[in-house]
Amino acid sequence: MPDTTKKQKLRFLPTGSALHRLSALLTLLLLIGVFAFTSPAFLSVNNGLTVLLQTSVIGLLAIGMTMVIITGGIDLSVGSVLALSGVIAGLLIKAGLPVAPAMVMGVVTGGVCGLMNGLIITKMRITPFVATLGMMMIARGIALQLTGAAPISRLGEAFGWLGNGALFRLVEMQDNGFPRVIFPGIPYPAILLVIMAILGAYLLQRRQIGRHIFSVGSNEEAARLSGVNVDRTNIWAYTASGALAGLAGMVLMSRLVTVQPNEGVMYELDAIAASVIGGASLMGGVGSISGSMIGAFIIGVLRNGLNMAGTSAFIQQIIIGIVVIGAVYIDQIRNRK
Amino acid sequence: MPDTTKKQKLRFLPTGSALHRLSALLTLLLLIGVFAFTSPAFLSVNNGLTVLLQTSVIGLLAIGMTMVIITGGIDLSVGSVLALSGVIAGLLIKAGLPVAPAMVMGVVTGGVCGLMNGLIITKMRITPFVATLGMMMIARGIALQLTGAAPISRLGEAFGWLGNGALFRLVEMQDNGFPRVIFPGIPYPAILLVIMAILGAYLLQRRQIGRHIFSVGSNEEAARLSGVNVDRTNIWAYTASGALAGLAGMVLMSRLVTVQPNEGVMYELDAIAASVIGGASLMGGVGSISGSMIGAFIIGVLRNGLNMAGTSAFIQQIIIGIVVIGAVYIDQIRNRK
Amino acid sequence: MLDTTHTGAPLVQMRDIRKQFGGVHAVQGVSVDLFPGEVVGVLGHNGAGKSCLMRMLSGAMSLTSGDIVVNGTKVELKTPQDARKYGIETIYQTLALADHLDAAANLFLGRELKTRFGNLDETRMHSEARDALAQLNPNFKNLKDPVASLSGGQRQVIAIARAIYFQAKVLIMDEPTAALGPSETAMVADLTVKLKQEGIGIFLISHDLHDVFDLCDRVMVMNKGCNVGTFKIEDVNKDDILSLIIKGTLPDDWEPRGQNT
Amino acid sequence: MLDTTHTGAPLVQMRDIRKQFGGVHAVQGVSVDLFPGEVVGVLGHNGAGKSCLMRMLSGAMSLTSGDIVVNGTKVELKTPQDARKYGIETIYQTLALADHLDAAANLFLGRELKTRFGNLDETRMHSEARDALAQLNPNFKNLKDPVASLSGGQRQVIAIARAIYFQAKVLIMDEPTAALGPSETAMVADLTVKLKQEGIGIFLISHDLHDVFDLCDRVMVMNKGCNVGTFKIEDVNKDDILSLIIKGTLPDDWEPRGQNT
Amino acid sequence: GEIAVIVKTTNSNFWQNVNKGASAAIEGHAEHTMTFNGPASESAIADQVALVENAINRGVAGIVLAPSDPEALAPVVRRAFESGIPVAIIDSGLAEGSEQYYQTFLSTDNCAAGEQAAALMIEDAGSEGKVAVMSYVAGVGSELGRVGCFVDYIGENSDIEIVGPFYSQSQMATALNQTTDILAANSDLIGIFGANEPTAIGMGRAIEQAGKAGQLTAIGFDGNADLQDMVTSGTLLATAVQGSFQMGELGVNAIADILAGNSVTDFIDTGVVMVTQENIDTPVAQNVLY
Ligand SMILES: Nc1ncnc2c1ncn2[C@@H]1O[C@H](COP(=O)(O)OP(=O)(O)OP(=O)(O)O)[C@@H](O)[C@H]1O
Ligand SMILES: Nc1ncnc2c1ncn2[C@@H]1O[C@H](COP(=O)(O)OP(=O)(O)OP(=O)(O)O)[C@@H](O)[C@H]1O
Ligand SMILES: O[C@@H]1[C@@H](O)[C@@H](O)CO[C@H]1O
Ligand SMILES: [Mg+2]
Ligand SMILES: [Mg+2]
Repeated sequence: MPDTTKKQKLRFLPTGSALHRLSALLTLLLLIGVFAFTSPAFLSVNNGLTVLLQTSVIGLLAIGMTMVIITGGIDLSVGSVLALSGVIAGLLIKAGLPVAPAMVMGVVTGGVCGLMNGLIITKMRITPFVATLGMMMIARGIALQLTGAAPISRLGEAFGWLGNGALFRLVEMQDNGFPRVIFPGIPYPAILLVIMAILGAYLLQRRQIGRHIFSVGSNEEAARLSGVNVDRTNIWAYTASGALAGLAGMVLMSRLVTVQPNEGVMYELDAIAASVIGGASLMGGVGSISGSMIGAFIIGVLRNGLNMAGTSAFIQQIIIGIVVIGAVYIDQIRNRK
Repeated sequence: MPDTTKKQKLRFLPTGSALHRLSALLTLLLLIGVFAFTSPAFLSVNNGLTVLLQTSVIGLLAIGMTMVIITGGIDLSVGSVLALSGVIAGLLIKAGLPVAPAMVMGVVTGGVCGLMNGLIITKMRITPFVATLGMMMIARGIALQLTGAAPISRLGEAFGWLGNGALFRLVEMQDNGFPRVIFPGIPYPAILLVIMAILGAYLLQRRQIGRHIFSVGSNEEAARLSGVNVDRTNIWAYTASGALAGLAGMVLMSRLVTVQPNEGVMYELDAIAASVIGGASLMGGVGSISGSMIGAFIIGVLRNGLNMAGTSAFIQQIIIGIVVIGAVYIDQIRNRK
Repeated sequence: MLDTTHTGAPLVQMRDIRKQFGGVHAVQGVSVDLFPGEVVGVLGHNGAGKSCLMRMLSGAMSLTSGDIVVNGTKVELKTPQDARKYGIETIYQTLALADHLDAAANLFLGRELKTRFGNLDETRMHSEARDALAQLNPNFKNLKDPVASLSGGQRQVIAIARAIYFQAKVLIMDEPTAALGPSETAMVADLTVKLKQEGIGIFLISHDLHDVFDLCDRVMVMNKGCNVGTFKIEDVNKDDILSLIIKGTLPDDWEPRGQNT
Repeated sequence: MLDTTHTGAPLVQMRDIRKQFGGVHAVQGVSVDLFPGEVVGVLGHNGAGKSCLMRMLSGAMSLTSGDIVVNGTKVELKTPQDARKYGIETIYQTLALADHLDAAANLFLGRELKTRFGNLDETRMHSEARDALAQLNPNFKNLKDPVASLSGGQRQVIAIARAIYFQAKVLIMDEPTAALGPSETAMVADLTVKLKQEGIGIFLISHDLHDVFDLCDRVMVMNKGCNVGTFKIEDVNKDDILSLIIKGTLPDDWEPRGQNT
Repeated sequence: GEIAVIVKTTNSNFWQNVNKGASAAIEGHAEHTMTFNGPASESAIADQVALVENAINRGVAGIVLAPSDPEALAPVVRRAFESGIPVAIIDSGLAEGSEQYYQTFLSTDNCAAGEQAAALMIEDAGSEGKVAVMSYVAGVGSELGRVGCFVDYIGENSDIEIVGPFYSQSQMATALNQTTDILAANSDLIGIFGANEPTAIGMGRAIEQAGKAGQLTAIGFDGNADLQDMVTSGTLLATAVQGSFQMGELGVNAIADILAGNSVTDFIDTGVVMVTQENIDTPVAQNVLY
């Protein structure tokens, strides 16, 4: 439910989900506290920036996923779309296009996949789960087919810039021939994430399209009878999710400096988990970008912190499963009061 | 909506979803027709039995999934639970337990995981997607941890009986010392599937628990106000789904004659797709076992037929994605009339 | 204003009931009781707290504070099943029907009839449902349609039939005739009289003062969550009630209008 | 029975409208028209087809056959937006509110007010909503709660406010006061009279014959999907109407009761 | 200090064997500890990059890395270098141009192993007919070399027609189903190659269940107990077994040496043994089997 107070300053946080954010934030701080104890290196500037960087891909996906979830839908295709967008960008670069326009085309590819999802869901009336499950297979198949499943490499220095560059980076050459990093800089992906999150929150909270997204998820029939263009609203949300998956693909592939057609498997689950931990309801009508960002960081910090603490990979899986349930549970008990 | 005609014979098919079944059946026949043309070996008795065998695991999962989907929920954990059940059975056999009781314990393990899902969903009020996503990670983590990710092999002849045995099998010894199969027999897994499907349909259509499952999915609040024990109903459905996943695990691991803790990844998606193709609605309140069985066979035939036709793995993915959407679409246009 | 005329013990006593949602005080210390064979009207403006009060008695809503006494024993009604155990049946304002099920399935939901083998006895449920619905609406034809496709009035008829089919001791009717046509409304009125004669106690929420004066023995008026008065129906007239509903007080010149007080 | 007394062109003409769901004939060849400044009551038993007929006019339901003419032009009303373009506003029997949004957001849903920069103008929407709701229910306090938590009557008030806020030419009210208390009902009646005076044409579905006789200029009665009679209100009395609703025919001895016919 | 062993995935027997080797090696270096980690699957390359980053951030003494992708891991290996952390690469190579950032490379020559399997196939099955290729995850480093060189070698040295490759995603049941279908659709198959452990096991089961054991030349890869049984029973003609234990063991030892100030060689071949019925009980084979 959107904020309706009289403050006229830009609000990114709907009051209705204030509790959600609070409890999710609590979980996040708790995790950070625990990890600060278990591994000394966890609370360093360096590692903080690394977490930012590592979370940016899931964060970007979670922005689009949140919009889709608020409409009462789901987008299982984001992981595959991310890969396909990367493949298209990579092939265009190989074909001679400069990096920047190729990356734009990558994002456009994502948007087109999302648009297809939206059209299948609204015009063919296929339930979102099935439509995006189909797209998940189709996009992955195309990505693998176009590349023969082989990574596209040697894309040049410039291709790695977006994913590996950082603002305010300071490096010094040492006497022993090894360089020393004084300040690692704020990674570009993190900056991109912040920009997109603010934009997403603005659209959801302050623009008509956002209001319509909430109304469609709350009661599609009521929205339709109220004159909301339900189809257009849904198509918009899926297209945004696809485009953000494309953008996430650019960031990820750039970080890897290669295009991996196999990358992004099961990312949809992380993105959905981030949204739900952040208070979004899979029944639709409820959710916020700020909450989802906290959700994404809970997952990111958890992965990072458990690694830093040297936890076995299997135990990690168990712990992550428990924390995902636990985070949503904390939210539940707070709400029940 | 359950059948309400006066026929008193046992009915496994609710009238409400008769249309669904019809259109799904149409899709299935269409696929069989196409593959009969593209690969000559497809329409043989032998291959028919193979398809039965290959589909039995997804079929068993789809029975439980259908019940869960009718309650308006979802069970993402079945693939992992299948693996964990196999691991428990395998370890017990290694510890000296005979195969039969070990397998029973495997099924029980699945049931316990399902029960946990049900309790988390009802008592902790965690949305099914999150609860079973958590269980998916936890069960997989435990399965890997218990085995150190290594397969459990040398479980003995008897372990392979359930998955590889067949009724009315005819084998002849050849001169060269190798056996020759005259009639491969009706695979035990297929027989098990038929029994469980009939049982599931009976419970859903003719017993109170089935009625309650439909009511909870149709309108949980109304069911509660009508005196339906909503929690018990949900717990029942998830436990059934877990136990069936355990059973599917026994069948699968027995087929492999090895316990693979890594097995079953993404099986939940196949099971969900089977249910939805068969007419179940992810909004709850609608679905049938017979429909889901047809859905499972659509997927099974597709995989088998594409393999037989030698289609590239990537193109296969694309085709499966399109067929999944297409099958649900055919259903849509039939319904709209 | 005191219920001294009643002989016998009350079926239900609600004492100092309160319900709060965050800052919203939906019900603020309401007490009311119900005797066998009596119809008590619960009146009040929209949002006065009538439905909340009744939902607490039917086990659908938890109380913030207060006591509920049924047949002289203090009870905890945590679920609708609890309330049913004490013979409390409810027609909810929201109807509470499972949209995908048909009329018979809804009528028997939670109390399905079974055959000897424990299977659902569809045949019997259908014939019983047909009879029960015909009592209220002889035109009812859509017995096998999912209730989602029924008209507002048809849905309400199912909800009413469900509450009266199972021998209740206490019946709560939350605006039972809001969506009904004139003849259906008349049938519900007849039924109410019949049930009352059988000794059932009835709480009737209604905005139709006409019905209220026809059917009720007593009325309780709520205003902004408070009970602003409980009266024998003979002691008040329409204007008194309207004044209570709207302003929360009786007209200044009021005195009991009944003969025998 | 012919509308010869009207001067000017009708706002809406519905001609031989039919609606079928599988084997169910919900509406069977109904014709009706509506003139500016006129209130036409649509009556009938539960399940008679009143809501279906009106939903076809409001663009919420497709027609099986028949024509709709608005201001002399045949129109296709495929979506609620289409109907709104012709100034047709509707209060649905099901209310059609988005549960998670608050009253103001629901009131302006689909027609949000915006600032100069295209942002949502929450301040203005809230103050407008407050005024619009106060017109119907001065007690309305829960402006910022999601409408899911409102009482049945409060929800209905929002649905009514939404339909009248935007200058309609044709207003369809499907049992608008079913859940309303007496004072709220009176306010809706006053409003109806005011709108009528402004030249708006109104279709009013209601089961309350009292209201119907107070407010309507003409009535149309449906029985099992058919129009069984359209009358000037002066020509019929309560018993005539009841006979039409229940039996589908006028009393045998009927003749127009009005003076000037 | 801590030596971080980061592999392509922890969820596989092969890599757990590397873990065993590494654990055995660390016993001999009391001054060091060992951690073992990897993503959930071999195609989750970004996750592996994150693991290496985390190791660098927590200031480990050295890293043993099995890169899932030659290029994608190059930037982090360079970061390790910039942070003064020695790196030993195992199993699959890193892209050209990164040689100065790591200290040693220990591997089976996957391409050579693929060619060896191909040669054996031609030798046993003849140089005409159809051979099916059952692969695992498309495009991962070891697969490119192993399956790529197998196919190329067959193409260059025989008239054999290749069916596939089919990808099991390293899921045994998928391999079983795929092989069953392939066998049914191609009754004239003369040979079949299963390119890693779960795939080879699933393939072997399918052959046994179709009653075709011994009727075609089947060659597997890797060497757990099931595969050993299949070689003994004749279902598989041979299985190519890598020194996975050795990779872990020698990798950790190499890092320990570097940390102790000793120099190490650039490349260590951990070898591959073609295990057959004849040599299965010999020490050469037993040394690599697990
Ligand atoms: N979507 C639908 N599918 C099938 N039948 C329907 C559907 N909608 C309405 N009907 C049927 O059409 C008939 C007319 O329904 P309608 O809602 O128009 O009645 P109504 O006159 O408005 O009744 P009420 O006074 O109870 O609101 C009913 O028999 C109903 O069951
Ligand atoms: N779940 C809830 N959360 C918050 N407030 C609620 C909730 N349920 C009811 N309320 C509030 O409690 C008050 C009383 O509601 P209630 O439904 O009891 O009114 P009512 O007297 O039945 O009105 P009506 O005649 O309109 O049905 C209302 O102001 C409503 O907004
Ligand atoms: O050598 C390969 C590894 O690279 C990995 O892909 C798993 O299977 C083994 O056979
Ligand atoms: Mg109420
Ligand atoms: Mg109606």
